[in-house]
Amino acid sequence: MSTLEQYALLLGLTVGIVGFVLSLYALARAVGKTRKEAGKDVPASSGQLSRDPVWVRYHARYYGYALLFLAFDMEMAYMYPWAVVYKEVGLVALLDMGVFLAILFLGLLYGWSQGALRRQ
Amino acid sequence: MTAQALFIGFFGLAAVWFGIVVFRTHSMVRSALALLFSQTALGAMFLSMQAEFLGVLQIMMMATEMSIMAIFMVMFMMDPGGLGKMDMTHQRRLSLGTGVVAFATAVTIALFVDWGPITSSAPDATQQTVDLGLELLGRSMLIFETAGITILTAMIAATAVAIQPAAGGSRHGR
Amino acid sequence: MGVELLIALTTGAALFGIGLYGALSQTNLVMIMMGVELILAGAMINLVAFWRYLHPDNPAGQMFVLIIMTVMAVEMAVGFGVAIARFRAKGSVEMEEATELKG
Amino acid sequence: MIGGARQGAWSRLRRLTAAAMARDLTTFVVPGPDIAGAHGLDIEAAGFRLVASPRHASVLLVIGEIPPALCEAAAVVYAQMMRPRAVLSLGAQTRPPLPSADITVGLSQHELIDGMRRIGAAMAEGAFGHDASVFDAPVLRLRIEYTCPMHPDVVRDEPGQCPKCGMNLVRREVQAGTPHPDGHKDAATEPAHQHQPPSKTERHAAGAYTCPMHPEVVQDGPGQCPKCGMDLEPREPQPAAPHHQQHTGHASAVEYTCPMHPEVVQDGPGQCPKCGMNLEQRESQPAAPHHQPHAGHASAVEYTCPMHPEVAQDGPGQCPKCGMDLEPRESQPAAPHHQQHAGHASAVEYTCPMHPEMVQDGPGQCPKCGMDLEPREPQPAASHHQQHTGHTGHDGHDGHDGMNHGEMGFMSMIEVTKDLPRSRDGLQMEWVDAPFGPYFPGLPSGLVLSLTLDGDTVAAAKARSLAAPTDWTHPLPLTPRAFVEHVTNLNPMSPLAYRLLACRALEQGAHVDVPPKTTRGRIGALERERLFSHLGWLSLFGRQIGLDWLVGRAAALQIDVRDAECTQITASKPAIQSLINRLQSTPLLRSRTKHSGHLAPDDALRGPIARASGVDEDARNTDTGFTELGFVPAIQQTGDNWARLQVRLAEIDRSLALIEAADIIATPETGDIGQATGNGNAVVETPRGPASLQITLQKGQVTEARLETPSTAHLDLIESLIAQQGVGIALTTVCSLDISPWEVQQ
Amino acid sequence: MTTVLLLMLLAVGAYLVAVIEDWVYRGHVQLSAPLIAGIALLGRESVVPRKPDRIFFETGPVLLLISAVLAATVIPLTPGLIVTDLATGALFFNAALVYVLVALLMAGWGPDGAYAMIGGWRFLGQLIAYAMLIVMPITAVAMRAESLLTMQIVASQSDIWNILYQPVGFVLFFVAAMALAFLPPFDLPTAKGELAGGVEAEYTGARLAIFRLGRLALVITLAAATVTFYLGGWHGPWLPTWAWIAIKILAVTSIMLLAGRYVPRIRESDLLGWCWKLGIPLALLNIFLVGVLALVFP
Repeated sequence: MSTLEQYALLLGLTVGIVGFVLSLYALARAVGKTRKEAGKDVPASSGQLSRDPVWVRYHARYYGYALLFLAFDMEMAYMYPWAVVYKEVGLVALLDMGVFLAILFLGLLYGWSQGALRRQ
Repeated sequence: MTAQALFIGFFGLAAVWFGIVVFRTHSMVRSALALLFSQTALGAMFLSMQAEFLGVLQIMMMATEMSIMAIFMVMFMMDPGGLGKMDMTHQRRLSLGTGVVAFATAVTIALFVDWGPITSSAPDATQQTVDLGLELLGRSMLIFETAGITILTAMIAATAVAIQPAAGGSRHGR
Repeated sequence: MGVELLIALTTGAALFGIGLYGALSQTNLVMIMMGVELILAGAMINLVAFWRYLHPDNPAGQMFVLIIMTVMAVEMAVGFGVAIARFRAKGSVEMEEATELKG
Repeated sequence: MIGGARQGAWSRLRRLTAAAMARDLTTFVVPGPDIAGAHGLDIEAAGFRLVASPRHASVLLVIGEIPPALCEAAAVVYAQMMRPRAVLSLGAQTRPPLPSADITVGLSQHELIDGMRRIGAAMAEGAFGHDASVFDAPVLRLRIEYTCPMHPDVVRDEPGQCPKCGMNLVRREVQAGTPHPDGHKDAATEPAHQHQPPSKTERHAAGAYTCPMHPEVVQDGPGQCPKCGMDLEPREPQPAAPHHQQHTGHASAVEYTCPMHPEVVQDGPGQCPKCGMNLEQRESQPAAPHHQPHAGHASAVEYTCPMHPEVAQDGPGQCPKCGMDLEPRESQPAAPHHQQHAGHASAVEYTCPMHPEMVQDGPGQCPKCGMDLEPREPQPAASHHQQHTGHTGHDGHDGHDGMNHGEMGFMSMIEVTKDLPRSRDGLQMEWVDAPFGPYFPGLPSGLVLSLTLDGDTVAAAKARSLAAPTDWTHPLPLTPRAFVEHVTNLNPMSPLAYRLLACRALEQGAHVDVPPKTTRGRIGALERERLFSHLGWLSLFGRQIGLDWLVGRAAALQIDVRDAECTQITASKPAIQSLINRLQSTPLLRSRTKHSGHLAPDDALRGPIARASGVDEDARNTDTGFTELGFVPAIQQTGDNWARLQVRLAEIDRSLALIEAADIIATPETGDIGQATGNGNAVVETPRGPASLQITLQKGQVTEARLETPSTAHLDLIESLIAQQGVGIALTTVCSLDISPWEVQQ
Repeated sequence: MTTVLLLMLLAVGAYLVAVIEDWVYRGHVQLSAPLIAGIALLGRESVVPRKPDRIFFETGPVLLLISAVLAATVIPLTPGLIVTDLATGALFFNAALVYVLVALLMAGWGPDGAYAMIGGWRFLGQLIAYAMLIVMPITAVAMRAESLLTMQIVASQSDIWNILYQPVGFVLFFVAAMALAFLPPFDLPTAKGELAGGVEAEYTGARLAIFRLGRLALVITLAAATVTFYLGGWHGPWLPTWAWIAIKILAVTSIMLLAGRYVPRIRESDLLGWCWKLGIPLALLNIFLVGVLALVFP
């Protein structure tokens, strides 16, 4: 199977799953349709109807981690190709990546020291 | 080969469509996830162009980055749910004009520049990764290390600007 | 033969245009960053297309794309950092209200 | 057919699903699994599958008689269950607003198993039916009302103008407690259910911290003043009355209020903390209405067929003509929003969607951008602004195109966020009100935590009990025997301790002496109840922190010891001790509970909670019956969640030892009081702490009684205890207090 | 053909996961329980909350299922039995599973309910914690195999399994995989005792069935990946290859499901702290150790 055919297969699988889900919904629909009743469609909150919208500015307490993660995550882009040729290149590769990771780790340590790694 | 063009075109359209949705929807989470799916479609385009490593990497990286973008949108936009349907733009005519002109210019260049011989075959996907790895450790080594420095700078800058030092330290970790 | 290249470049141009529109028209720092992301995405698709159809044997083309991805991540990290700092100081990340930045 | 059947005739597919649903009975328990355990019921052993959300349940299991407030909450739960849904009631008939139970059985395990079989059979046979009725209860009804932003006392059923100031009334959704539209009057009679979460400003007004320089800065927790950065100082909390009422007592007759946010009221001029508009001056006593409000329109929402408008009824249902589902509408033909302006039609003006400052009388193009001008009605300066606050829940769906910014021009975010309370990290986010309870899986059933959440952190909390009787003394006077039964039934979580309390109070009042053997039997019973109650708490605690094995194990042991004799308890001793040992060595449990929910030693602490904070206070210390048996209280010093867990585990151990030492368990019974007259005063260390009862006996009748319970004191701790904690740890903390909502005195 | 086979195996696997989950929960095995529960879900109503983000609400469960199934396509079951032997298989596996996050964000934001929304955003924090611990150990695995091809990765473990070659990486990956599948004790987005179901709470009927199916497929996919990356895939003495892989996958699944019963739910701030302050340094150490090992014993 050529690579492009493999991608086409993955795409086909995606479409197939959507089709499967839709047919399952159709089956469930054949059992009957949902009856509209008072209070039924209000999001469940353990015995009280809470109709207030909750889509407001949400305070995520992990933004310190998120900032570091955004930058740190990029390291993966370089590590995968590096890992593949690692044995072939040998010690140089270890040193190269060692320097790279050491640089990144410095950033992590800085963030840690400044309190980015905590619940804000 | 036409199949390839078809796929590139399809995902290109999807990328552009989601790109437009980014600025047309009122819901900020929708906006961020539209950008995510625009980038995912872009990744699928890379795949269609047989740049497998880049495509998969794009699909993976953008999912996390744009999800984080979504949470920052929700934190800092006035009405993240888009319930108020408020307008968040200014100088729209000017911007629209600039955008259209930029698009037209780029397309004109793309159309009228002689790109020279087109190569139809791409290296094997496995080979690409190996080549990229060797490039990384060979000629582009300095670029690679510079990228590391850049990331370090970004981490330090972001932390220094955004994080308030712990007050007293007593609440640390609670 | 070059039709794939053209499609890719057109897509890149379109994303660039949309991104430019967004970056100019949005009033919120985070939304402006989305525009910038789209501009970079447009550049990225162009680079991949050039690599694929002009110099497929040269991995430096892919290296370029990696660097742009890095730039995207870095831009986001710093941008969000600035957004948090501004929000903490001013209670807003609206650029219209960032008058002191404009001088 | 079951009451909550799905509409439709039987088909093969439906038969198949009904058979499956009959064998997969997911159940939601009201008041809760903790009450089920207290009654000795093992629901999962009976074949049900417990679920955390009513959405996933097909059977509503009602255990025993439940108070009216909880009954209404149960109706909400029932409404949120998916059809086909059934009600299985144990021990009592269901009361409205709940529908009548499909199956009613007695309150015991074998009756529960029998009920499970019968409800399964009913589900298989009656999951679908032709005339499935719509469930509707007053508590579920949604009412649209219109209120004046300036004058909150002006409430109308239809859009219109405020009779006082002429502003457009603003649409809002309220829960209709009764079919009648004047729900704001009912609010006084049914406070628990008419309760609307206080608006944000009101909440700030009720807050406890304020800036010494800027008295208008008020928030619930400590922090810095957003204006000057000074540390906020605590102040006396004020009742969360609407702001304008609070200020009527002020000396100055003039106050300043936001035209858009009437709840924003302050003494001096300034900007609205919500929208940043300049506050407007007004007299603090609202001027009398200029003319009478429209009062004649009674019915709030009626249901009508989309195809046959002549069909109208009060509740949802189907159209008798075509069978379509009826849709709600306001009973007055919905006046279009603009109708109020019919009187001055010429006043329509045209404006550019992009450049709101371009306004002219007739249609045309915008001189700036060339777009077609759009018609709009000239409105008071502020009203366009309203759309921007849509996310606070008032409108935003009212059909404005979202582009006219009115005179505000650009909507300033600085102004919006300026006076919002700041979190610890200095970011001003919006707060959300989320109710946790009364049927929350990780909390004692009947307890309602109204959390104001800043992200997933608790910014402010309010705790109240829906299970507590408003006046438990109302059946008085009672005969001693009846009084003992009445007190026993007060708290299903620890009936025997209450029984003992009543007996002791009576005996003291009548000066009856108790033989030593009875005392020992009572000690055995009390300690068995402590064991039983702590095991039940462990089960709840396990449910809260997601420790699955503990949930089932502790519940099973709890049922084992419930009515056990001494020998049986001795038999289950190894199992209980191995549970304790296993819990002590559970990985991560210590780090999860240590250093959170810290309580300093304080007079407000009672029972195990006080002892976890190092207070050596136990009613058993002074009880000779206990000291003779060698009782020593269990004390921990740190006062955090871990210490409370440790104290309870140690108490389980001690209770086992005490029961062995007493070697007899006897249910407390009151002796013959005769025609005694006097005052009795008794204290019993219940599993949750010392409860005291004072009674007055008049000729052998109990005429007055006063009860003090530990949970009443502990309920008030919650608010400050969980502020600024994450939701998860806040709930763990509340759970660790082991409050029994049933014994809370209101 | 292999696709159909894999889908069938995935379905069977998901079913077995459901049976195991039921066994862990109830204490006795009942083979028909998941089937009955599934049919029962189809028979129940499925409601859409009022004023939701309808697109997100509907997409969430489907995307969860899609990402789990696509991730499974790069897992080799026996020599030659793999759906798409992508050149970047190990990376693609990551890429597909990141969309679990997107699915949960959508499912959390969609219904406009407080419990669901908190659950969704919590999972983003969870991803920030576990994501590096998924990718970094896989990098170390790829170093040994000199390839991102999953087939090669299995082949590289023919003499000694990665669980012995890089035990630190295995532990990190296993824990991170449990966090990815939001299994207890990492069930922060769907916590029963904290959010009354959280993200899952608003889904009912057929939509809930899809959500749960996606979750089951995710668990079996992650178990299969653990086997592929660390437990030598189909390698093993005496038994045929298919038997080995089946045994290993079921064993890993059982451990994953059982572990959560005996550990309390982890707090999000603890999870983030441990993963970043302990996990990432350990993952880097693991890479370094593998690097040295690879140079010393080529």
